[in-house]
Amino acid sequence: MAIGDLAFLIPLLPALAFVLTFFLGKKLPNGGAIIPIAAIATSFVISLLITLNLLQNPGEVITQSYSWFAMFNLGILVDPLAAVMLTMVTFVSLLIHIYSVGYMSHDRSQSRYFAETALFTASMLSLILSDNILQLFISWELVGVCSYLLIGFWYQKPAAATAAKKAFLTTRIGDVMFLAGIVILFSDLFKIFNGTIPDGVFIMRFDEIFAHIPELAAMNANILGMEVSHITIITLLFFGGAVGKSGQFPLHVWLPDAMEGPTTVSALIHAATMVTAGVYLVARTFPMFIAAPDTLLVVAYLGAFTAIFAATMGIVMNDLKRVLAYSTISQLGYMMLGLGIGAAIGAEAVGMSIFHLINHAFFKALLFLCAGSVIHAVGTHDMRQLGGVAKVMPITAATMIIAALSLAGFGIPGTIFGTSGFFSKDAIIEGAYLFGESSGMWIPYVLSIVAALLTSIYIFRLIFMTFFGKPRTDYGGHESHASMTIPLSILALLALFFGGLTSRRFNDFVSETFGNNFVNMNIPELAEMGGYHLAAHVGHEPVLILWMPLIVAVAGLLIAYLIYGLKVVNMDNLVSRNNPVYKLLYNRYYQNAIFTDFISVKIIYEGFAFAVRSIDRGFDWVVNWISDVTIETGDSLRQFQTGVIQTYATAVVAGVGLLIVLIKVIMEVI
Amino acid sequence: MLPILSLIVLIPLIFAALTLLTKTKQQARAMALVATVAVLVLTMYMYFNFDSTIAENQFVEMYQWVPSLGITYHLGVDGIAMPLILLNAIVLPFLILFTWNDERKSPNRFYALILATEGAAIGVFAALDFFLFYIFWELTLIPLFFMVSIWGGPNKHHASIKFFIYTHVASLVMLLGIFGLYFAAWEATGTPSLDIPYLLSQFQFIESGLMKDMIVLALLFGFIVKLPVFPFHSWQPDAYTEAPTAGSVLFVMLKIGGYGIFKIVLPLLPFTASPGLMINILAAVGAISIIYGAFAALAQKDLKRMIAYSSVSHMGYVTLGAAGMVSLSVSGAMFQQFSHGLIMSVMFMASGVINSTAGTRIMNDLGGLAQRMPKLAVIMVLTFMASLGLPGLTGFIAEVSVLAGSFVNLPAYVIIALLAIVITAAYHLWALQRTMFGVFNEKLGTIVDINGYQTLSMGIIAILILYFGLNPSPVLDMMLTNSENIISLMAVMGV
Amino acid sequence: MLNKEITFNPMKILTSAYHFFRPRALGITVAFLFLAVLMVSVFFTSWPSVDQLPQNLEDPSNIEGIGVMIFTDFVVPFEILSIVLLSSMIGAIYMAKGDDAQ
Amino acid sequence: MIPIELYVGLAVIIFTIGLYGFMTQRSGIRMLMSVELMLNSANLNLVAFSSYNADLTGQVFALYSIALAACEAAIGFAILMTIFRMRDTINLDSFNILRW
Repeated sequence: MAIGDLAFLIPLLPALAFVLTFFLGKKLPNGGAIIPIAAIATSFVISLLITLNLLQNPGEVITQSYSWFAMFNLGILVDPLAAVMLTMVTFVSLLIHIYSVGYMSHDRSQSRYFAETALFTASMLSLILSDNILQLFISWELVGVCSYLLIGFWYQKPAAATAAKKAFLTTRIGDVMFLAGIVILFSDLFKIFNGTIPDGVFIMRFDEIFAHIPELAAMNANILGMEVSHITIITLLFFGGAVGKSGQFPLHVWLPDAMEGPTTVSALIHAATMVTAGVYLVARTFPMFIAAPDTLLVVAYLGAFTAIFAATMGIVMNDLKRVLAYSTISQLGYMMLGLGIGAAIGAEAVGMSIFHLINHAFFKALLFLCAGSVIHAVGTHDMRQLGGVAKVMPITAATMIIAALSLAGFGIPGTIFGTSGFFSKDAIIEGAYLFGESSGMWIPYVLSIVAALLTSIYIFRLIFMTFFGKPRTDYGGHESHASMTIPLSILALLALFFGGLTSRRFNDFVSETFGNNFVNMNIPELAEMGGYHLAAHVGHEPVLILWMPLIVAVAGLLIAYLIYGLKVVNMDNLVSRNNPVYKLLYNRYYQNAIFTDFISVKIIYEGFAFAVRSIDRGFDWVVNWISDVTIETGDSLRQFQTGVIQTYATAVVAGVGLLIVLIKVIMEVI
Repeated sequence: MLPILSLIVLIPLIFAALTLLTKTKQQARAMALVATVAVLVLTMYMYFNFDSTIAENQFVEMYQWVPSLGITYHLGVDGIAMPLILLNAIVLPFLILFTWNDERKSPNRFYALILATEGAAIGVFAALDFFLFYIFWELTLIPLFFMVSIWGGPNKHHASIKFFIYTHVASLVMLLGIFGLYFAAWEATGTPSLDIPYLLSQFQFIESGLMKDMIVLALLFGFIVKLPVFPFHSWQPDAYTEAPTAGSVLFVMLKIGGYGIFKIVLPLLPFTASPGLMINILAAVGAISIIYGAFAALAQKDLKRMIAYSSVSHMGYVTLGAAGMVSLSVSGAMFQQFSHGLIMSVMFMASGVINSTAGTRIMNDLGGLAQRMPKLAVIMVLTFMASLGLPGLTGFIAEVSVLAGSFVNLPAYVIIALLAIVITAAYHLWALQRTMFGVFNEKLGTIVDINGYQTLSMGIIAILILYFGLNPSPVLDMMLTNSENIISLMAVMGV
Repeated sequence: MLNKEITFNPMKILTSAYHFFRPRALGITVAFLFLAVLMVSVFFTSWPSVDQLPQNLEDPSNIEGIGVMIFTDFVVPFEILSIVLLSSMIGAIYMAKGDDAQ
Repeated sequence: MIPIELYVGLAVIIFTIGLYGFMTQRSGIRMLMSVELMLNSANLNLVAFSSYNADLTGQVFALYSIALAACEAAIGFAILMTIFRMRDTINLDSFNILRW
């Protein structure tokens, strides 16, 4: 039996763990944490074996499809792209689960926590494994609902319940776009098949979709006077879904609020499961994107913009977790940028982006878990109350600094010495340079470089404010338990070395996704169809460009050190409510006021909903009016009913007389 | 062979009469449970002997009744009726269990009315003769009227009379449509017949295009008021809200409006003088209902009223899917009826429990109930998720089939419907937040969780929601067969 | 009474006429209109009739004929009528008797 | 031979008188008398047509109608007596219990 036959177990085991933990967890120690840990560990082993097998035999893509209903199917697809994602998700999720045993040990609803995280992991794994777009959407939604449950884990807190709702609704906007894309895709394929789909053909399967890209590209819709290809519309809608899930501007608003859940949940969301789904979606359907002339440009620009936009807010946040949240948004922007520049460099963009995704998962999970460790120990997440934590929690501090270095991208170009984040981020920035070179559009590159500088500043601001200097308040605290520090150390090792060790082969491996026997796409050909001309070669940039990411990273470190370590600059004037820029950033560009207070409450709720309610009362009024009129008419006609027989007799006589006359007249006329 | 359909229709009706004679609550509920379980057993037997690969009527029983007028006693089920009978048969025993320990006045009449509604509703689904169809159709009104006006809320008289008159007027218009069909066919062929399949096949031979349009419009009016969809929904929020919990559940079990559309209107549609117009009417009504119901639900303060409006929104998918004219969308619309019945019954049960324990349904006065009612919270979150169309639950299958299928022919309407999805999610989540989550409102006093009977009944229906969401084929296959049959008619006419 | 002076007071006559007609105005109008309609119908309709009335000089009475008809052709209505008469008499007596019997 | 129109015309006049009485009189007894008048005008018609068509059926029914009139009168007077006992009046204007 090949290991691939066990692939279906990867999401199934955590799903079973969910059921078991949900019903039995309360009776077991630690809320039954052992069940999901064991399940995910098994999934991890299976994923790792499959990945290793794929590394040796790149052609052995696992595909299994079963008819579900109508022309839809459920199935499994494990190609290099899915395999690396599976391994990463199971691994990071496993570590987070182990860490959670210590972190959640004081919570009364532990079993619910572990059940929900198990389901969360299962949905994400199912999303990665999907061999068709509908199943992907289903898992996608399940991921969303699990995040809803987990962000609102402490539902007694109104803030948590609100944040959960906001997260679900904001991502739901993206989901609707994604669904619209699927609906349009379905109807297009339905038309391509002329409405008769042969038995055994599942039109939502990726290979089926990719096989019809030329026909899709040939279909045009007229929108506002512009001829737009259907594939552009579909991919834009798909990207809309990714924008929601991956927290890209302008649907990023839910991510910082999502910090209301336990810190481990934040780690799961930000590193392993949820936010990467959007990037994965674009990577998975990359053949469609590359055939869409304008979508990839949108992806690139929006990614670059989000990277810098979120970084500016990260600089001013005082909440430990919020800084990390904005950092995630910013890094996701990089990943999207990485995909967007596929317009210039083809399928390699997917490799770069996924590489960054995986490295990011390591160092971001590490950052969150470290932050969780600090919060767990000192009981606050306001950086202004912290300081000098490194003395109390040396392991946490050391691992967090490693994570920060990795996030900021420290490493020496041209060698294998460097943190994981360096290799992946550097590659994306260089890709952006190449993109600018081949297309003449330099904005993504500039934005990405500035964002790198800001990244370095905010993360070292966090480090200096939290771990160095003197304690600003009397917080107490101690180093965390081993069940928490061991996952930290493992992640720290990966954040340091994973990138360097795998950077050579990773890209090639993932790029095989599109050349294998399952889809067998010719990316350059598709790019030609979309109107791109792929750059011939990667890697002959000027030396300055190669060193640029490191230079800005070091510059950011120095700036942060000068301001927050040595305090040579007095920030009090700058950091005040009177400074409009600071105020704008601190209020997060007033997005809460705009999105929540204005659009949701004022326009949707008080505007539309109340308008519809008034209209509805109008309809009700009409219905009641009809009945009132009927009653009143009857009431007035009742007056004729005097009850005196003579009146009735008179009426009868008069009626008979009239009838006679009428009959007579009618007879005459006829 | 066993006259199984007659048994399924008559058992509840006979037991309803017998239940009236009982004296105590214990006897009445036992009687009701026996009857509903008997129906469930018979229906399961029928379901397992049902051939879902053919679109013909099965288990047919036919006897002459009034030959001079062409009235026959003709029963039979096809893939449109079978899932709805199944839905009624499944939910009703659990509804009885749900009310097992409730205290109310004259329980014998209460259970008798439940059984009468079940019998009448199944009668509508099983009838293959317009005479029987109309008798059962009107028969559903009476028990529900009394259900609302005896055990209803504070505004029960207004609501019950409004419901009765509104839907009765619609039924009369529908009756006019039936008469039109009956007499036109009588004139054309010379023999009177009220047989539904026969009349449906005779419709195309009616000469006057105007006549055909009027017939279909009259029938359609009767059906969409029963559904109900915008703009004929205004009886529904009142009736659903004022009805007792069991009454509300019976209301959502009563899928006769949608059934009529699939069974009677859709086969006629291609032969009308202006099928395009009809399709656009159906689709517009559906799309507007979806978004209108969603917004109206968002503005509600009463939990049950919100659920009632969400029902308007969900019913929009039925007409939109029916108008989609693709077998996927039509069967999705049929599945929406099935799924909506399951989901709404649990939602109404949940709101009934909240009302009876907390003493109010105004959402702003509730809050944090999940801390005191964890079992209810789990079930309620699950059903609310199903109602907002979460994948893996029945609502999603229906919605995605309707949306994807209808987009082929009606893109503009589907886009309107898509816009409503976010609103749908918003009001469901907001309702959950205000009732279940947040700080517990101490003013509510002591709150105890749902009892064993309630947990059992709601839990099992919730599990069914999950089961049919993951594996819709047991009911979706027969719907697909039938909708393909309908669509092939369209193809013949080139619509 | 005899010495009562007979005076002619047109105002009084008009007043009394008014008081006579005012409550009866509707009835009188309807009755006259009805009469007019019926009269017109009666005199402008050609009624079927035999040319010559049958005359049996020996026995001008038709009692016998009527009696035969009642007990042959119309015996069933006759019997019914008898029951109606009986029951109406009983009813009338019962109602007229009043409560004093008890 | 007297034309039949005259008989019918006489019946019409009698009927109208009865009608007038029924419509305007308030006393129950007078109303009953008016009803009798109307019945008799009908009887007149019956007899007249019976003679002029040489068919005895009409006269038979005239007899029946007289008998029925007796029934009606008996019941009517009994009702009036009851009414009189209840209200001390037979003025039917004050009886509008048939009013809705």
